[in-house]
Amino acid sequence: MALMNLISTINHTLDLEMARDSNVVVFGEDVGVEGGVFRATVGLQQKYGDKRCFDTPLAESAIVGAAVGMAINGLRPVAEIQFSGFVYPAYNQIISHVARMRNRTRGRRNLPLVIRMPHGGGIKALEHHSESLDTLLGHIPGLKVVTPSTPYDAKGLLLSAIRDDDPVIFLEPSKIYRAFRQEVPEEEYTIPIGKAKVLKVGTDITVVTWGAYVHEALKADKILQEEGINAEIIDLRTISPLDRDTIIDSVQKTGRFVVIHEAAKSFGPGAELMAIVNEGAFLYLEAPPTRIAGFDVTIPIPRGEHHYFMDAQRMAAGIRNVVRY
Amino acid sequence: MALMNLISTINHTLDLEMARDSNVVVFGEDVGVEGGVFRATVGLQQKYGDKRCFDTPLAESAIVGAAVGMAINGLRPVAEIQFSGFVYPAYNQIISHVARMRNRTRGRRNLPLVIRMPHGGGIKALEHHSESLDTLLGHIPGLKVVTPSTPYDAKGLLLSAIRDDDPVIFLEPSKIYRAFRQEVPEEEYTIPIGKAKVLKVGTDITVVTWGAYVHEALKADKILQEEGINAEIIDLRTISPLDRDTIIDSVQKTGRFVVIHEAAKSFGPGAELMAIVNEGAFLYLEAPPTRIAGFDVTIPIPRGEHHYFMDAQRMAAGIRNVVRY
Amino acid sequence: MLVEQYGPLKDKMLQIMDQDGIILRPELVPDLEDDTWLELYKVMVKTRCSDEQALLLQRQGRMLTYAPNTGQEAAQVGSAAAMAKTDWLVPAFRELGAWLYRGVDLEKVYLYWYGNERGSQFPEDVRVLPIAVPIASQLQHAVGIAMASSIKGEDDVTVAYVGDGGTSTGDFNEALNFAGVFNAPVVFLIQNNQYAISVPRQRQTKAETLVQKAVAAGIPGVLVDGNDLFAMYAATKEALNRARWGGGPTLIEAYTYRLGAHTTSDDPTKYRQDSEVLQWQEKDPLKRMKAYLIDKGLWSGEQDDSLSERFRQEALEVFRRVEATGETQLEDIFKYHFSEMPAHLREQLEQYKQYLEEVR
Amino acid sequence: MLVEQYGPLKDKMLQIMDQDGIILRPELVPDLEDDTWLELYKVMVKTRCSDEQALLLQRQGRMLTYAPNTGQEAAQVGSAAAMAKTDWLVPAFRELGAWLYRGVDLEKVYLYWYGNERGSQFPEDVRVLPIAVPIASQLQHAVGIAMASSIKGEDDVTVAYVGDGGTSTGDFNEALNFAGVFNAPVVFLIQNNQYAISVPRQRQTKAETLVQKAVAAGIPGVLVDGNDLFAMYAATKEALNRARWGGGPTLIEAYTYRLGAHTTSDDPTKYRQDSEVLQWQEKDPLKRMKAYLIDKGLWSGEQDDSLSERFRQEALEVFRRVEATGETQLEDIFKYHFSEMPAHLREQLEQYKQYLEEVR
Ligand SMILES: Cc1ncc(C[n+]2csc(CCOP(=O)(O)OP(=O)(O)O)c2C)c(N)n1
Ligand SMILES: Cc1ncc(C[n+]2csc(CCOP(=O)(O)OP(=O)(O)O)c2C)c(N)n1
Ligand SMILES: [Mg+2]
Ligand SMILES: [Mg+2]
Repeated sequence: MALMNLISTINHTLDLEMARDSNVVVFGEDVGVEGGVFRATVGLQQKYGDKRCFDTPLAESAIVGAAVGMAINGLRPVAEIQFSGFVYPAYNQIISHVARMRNRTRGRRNLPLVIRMPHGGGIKALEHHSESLDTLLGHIPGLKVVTPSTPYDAKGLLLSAIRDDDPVIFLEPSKIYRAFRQEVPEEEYTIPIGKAKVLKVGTDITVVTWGAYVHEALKADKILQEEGINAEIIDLRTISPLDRDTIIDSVQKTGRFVVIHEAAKSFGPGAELMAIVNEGAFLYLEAPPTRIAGFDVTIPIPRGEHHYFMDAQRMAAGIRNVVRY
Repeated sequence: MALMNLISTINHTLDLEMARDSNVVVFGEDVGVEGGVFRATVGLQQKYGDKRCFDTPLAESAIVGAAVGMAINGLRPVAEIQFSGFVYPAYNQIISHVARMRNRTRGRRNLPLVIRMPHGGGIKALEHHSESLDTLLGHIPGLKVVTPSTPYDAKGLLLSAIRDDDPVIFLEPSKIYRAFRQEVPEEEYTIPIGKAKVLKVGTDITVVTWGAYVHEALKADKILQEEGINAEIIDLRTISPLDRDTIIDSVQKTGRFVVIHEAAKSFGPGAELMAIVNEGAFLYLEAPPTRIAGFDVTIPIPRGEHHYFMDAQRMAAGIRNVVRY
Repeated sequence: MLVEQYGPLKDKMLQIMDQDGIILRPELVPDLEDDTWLELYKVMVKTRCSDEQALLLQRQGRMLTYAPNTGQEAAQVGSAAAMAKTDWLVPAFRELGAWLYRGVDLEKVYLYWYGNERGSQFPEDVRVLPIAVPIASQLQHAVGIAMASSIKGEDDVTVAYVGDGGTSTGDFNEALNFAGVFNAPVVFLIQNNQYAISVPRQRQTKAETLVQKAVAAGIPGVLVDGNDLFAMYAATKEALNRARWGGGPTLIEAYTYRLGAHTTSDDPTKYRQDSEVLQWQEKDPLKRMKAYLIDKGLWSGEQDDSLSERFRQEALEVFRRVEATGETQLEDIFKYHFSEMPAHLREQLEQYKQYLEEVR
Repeated sequence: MLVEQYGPLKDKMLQIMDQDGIILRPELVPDLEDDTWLELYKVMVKTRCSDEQALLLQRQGRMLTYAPNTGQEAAQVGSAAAMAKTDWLVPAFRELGAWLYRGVDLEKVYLYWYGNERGSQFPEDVRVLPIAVPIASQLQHAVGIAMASSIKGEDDVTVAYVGDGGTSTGDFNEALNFAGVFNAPVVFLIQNNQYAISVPRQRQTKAETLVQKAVAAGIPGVLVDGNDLFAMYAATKEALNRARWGGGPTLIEAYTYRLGAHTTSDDPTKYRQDSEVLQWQEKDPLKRMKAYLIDKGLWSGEQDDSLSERFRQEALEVFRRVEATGETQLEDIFKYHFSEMPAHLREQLEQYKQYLEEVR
């Protein structure tokens, strides 16, 4: 066990898996010599050589497209996109090929690849550095989309992602890269993709969130507990495929549902979760399923971002409204 | 008045507006000499010259990005993407610039541009020729996304789109390009963007759909009427911004809601509409809001597409289930 | 070396055999057995016949859309024939000749154009990727496959095809540049058939040649008469050898012509002159190779006719089998997205089956 | 013409003044008044001082991230100064000198890096676009602006900037190729500062120069000492003239160096040697221009010191004003998405305001 933050856990996990499986290769912009702008890949080039950990030219479509080719030819590429807001040039590769190669070839060509990227906002960054792609990736049939909220989960989920025979998009909440440390076992373990986690059992309302917002939601829960509201808090962990059972079981128990997310509201991930609740727990609902979501605006650059990103108080107010409905 | 199908109406409308406003320019792959692979731009190059209607190299990012530049420099570009499935290389331009330039410059740079594209499936086409991008475009703050279901609407909406000072994505249901003709007035008229249309007033259930599915839904309605079910049928017309009032008013009246769409179910446009219904008409609901949606699969190529796309019978069955809930 | 004489800026095109089948540069004729050339020619004929049959079937309403290869057989077969068995072939979508040579069954190809994904499921040991519809996107895969070969220390080379239209895309630049930086063992082969649907090569780029685009990536290139089987073989072989021996990527421009329509949905009379087509018919790659073989006494007009007849018959039989496959199975559209079908897909499939039961 | 001597494949770099400020090619010195050169130099000094001030403020925790321009002032000011008043300037994100010359207030620039979108709202008559963060995506806009000028029959030219890293993107190829096809009046200016964050130019492409990428699009190009104000002015002027007179696009590679970090979040010691930086400090564009002006008797060391002092003071004052603006107004993040605010945005804004009222 060692105390690690999220980013050092990612680094440790990549190291572990590169040592175990010589087919794992890691690359992207500034990933090699520099070790990544967030230092996710620090030391890997020194340890595994520049054939297995390397810098690429500035070309996201090529990064993802080359990963497709490498996966076809027997490797397990782990590509880094420097920020989720720079994945759009690779969107054609992701949607037209990453998500489809297996289906197109009727199972002949598996694509065991991982695309990692810092995700979400709240780090006072420039434009395009705070994007939430839950819907834009989650809506694509053929992808798995995962996002951890703790170092412990990051390790287990990333190992699952790299070992998965299908492509996995791995969204890393950059806001909490260095926000806190946690005991992370040195040895390997996996956490299943497609399973949400009940962080706190509760009776009054089901609150679903993921990524950096998990921690604000837990704070909101503290506020609400003092008021006598006992929420069940669920960390989604996997955006796609969604763990409907865990959510529906919870809502059938609590009768109330709130989803909280960073992404813009309209056509956002919250809508899907509300739909699932409608489909699986309608008759149990004592209040309308509700989303506490980002505004339908471009995420503001730093001096305006506090208007956009939510704190525990704002989450608590939203949850309270549904409980008092 | 003239009897016109959808594609010839598009052509007629572009002609009308190019004649009226010399700042309107029309371009894209095969748009000039050939007049478009669907013939949407036939005759325009002859009539207005190759400065105002022209072929481009095969480069979608440049097509959309150049439209951004043209709009900044005083033109009203109308760009064609040959099929919606080929817009992904331009996705970065759309999401990072088309949708954001105005906000980024705090109103200094308007982008009066239109991006037209054949949309949706059911035409027995190759892979990537049947895509539904409602969510992938609708979720982007700063875009307007419009889709007509008739020649009459196409004219009014396209004129609105070209004259709009903001960017509009114009999705043309390719399945009905030549499916039927309709009387279309010769003179100009506009139809407001952002307004849904109640096609048939009903009492038992609200059915929302758009594009080519509108016509199947109307057939489904016929089937249901014979069974004594009186549905209210709404053509959404604009994907974004959504006309919540029309939908909510209807559901408050009928107490039941179904959305029908081609796009994949998960994180699809139906989820957003269900969310809106939850938010605006929860207490009126007598059955769970329901989506009749595409499967979460890559849209099959021709020999499998009948499994994916819905006919009136399947829609009717889905609607019936909700009415009988 | 050919790249030195016919490189990006030499303004010279490699031609070994002229349009009448006369060998102009005997010293450059690749060193293969006569029989082998005859075999390659036969694949070209098979390609042509399969094309013609597909067009016929399409006109009868039995085949769906089809993208013909007529005129481009030498570019395809010549390049594919230069490859080693374990090399990788990454097509655009108009490479029937290359596919057939490399062991993709015509049945698969017809099945694809007939509208069934099973047409893209090749046998395990056939190192050929399926058609990539989004133009030029496949080039990135080729680079990745090639990088993987070199990372694994294997000496397989990847050959990737793209059209003249495809050279205008962003992916084209990214792929060539990436390959250059990583010295990837990959050969990029532009089939410059002079048109991207209706857009002629001259309106696709201001560059005088397409091969000069190699300069941007700092990689070698060579301009080749794409209708000359010998030249195509020779140029590809040299590029493959260079790549295999660690010399990195090469760009080849095969200067050829699409004698037919873009696809069966296209009417080329809208955008090009018959006279131009006639000129190019004179340069037909089959015609000249046939003349060469007959001249060498390796082949005869009668043999040619009966071979064509046989291929046409075979193609028809193949298509009949394809036609008999009927519609895609419902399960097929669900089953292959993930190694294991997730719950929501299982449920969607079950519910739909239930619905089908009910309406039956 | 310079493009003929210093074109993509000439392996020669245009230099008019050497690194000590000695004029090597008097015949090529652009024909401007001494005073004008002094003015340009002053903008370079202002750029440098504003940079230094920004870095200082950032270290004090008052400025947010900042991307320094030190070392690239001649490339920026020299090119911008060659433009006509109504020409369009399309930046990447590291073009402070060009902006200042073209009439963008330092206050706007600081406001941007301070984290407020109002920093991208320039006056109506300033034909400069805001920073484009997604690398190279701005090149497409430049092409569109230029195409619009020519469609409208106006003779404005557009100058677009991109970094060495940006030349590896898909957008770079598409933009150059598009511009070539449409003969768009646009000048593409690569600021080759040798690094894309940590990735050195040599690992960005196998091409020996970046200017040779012009060959792919069939357009002219010229390689210029980017630290030489005279050369930058001359090369840009020639390209602008060509474009204005219907000669189409040009690619310029300004060979320069980023003396500072990529941004204030970056630590360049991780990936480059001090010795390299020292070498380039010798080539500092300000140093040599100052030597030239002093040598000509147009300037003095004392004047220089006091000018720098003044600019640093002014920059500090500007920043104080920026700092006083505080946080972005809530309304601002909603108001500018559409010409008219749609209902759902109005509602979201109202609901949030209500919430704020309640918690207050
Ligand atoms: C990204 C993308 N844009 C548009 C299309 C539509 N399209 C299909 S083929 C084609 C022309 C391709 O021309 P070229 O690359 O020369 O290949 P050829 O058809 O001549 O073999 C176009 C525009 C596409 N498939 N992909
Ligand atoms: C599409 C995209 N990918 C990645 C980034 C992150 N990024 C910001 S600057 C930069 C390097 C740019 O290098 P260069 O083009 O040489 O410009 P310079 O910073 O040297 O001025 C990178 C990779 C980005 N902004 N956009
Ligand atoms: Mg072509
Ligand atoms: Mg740089």
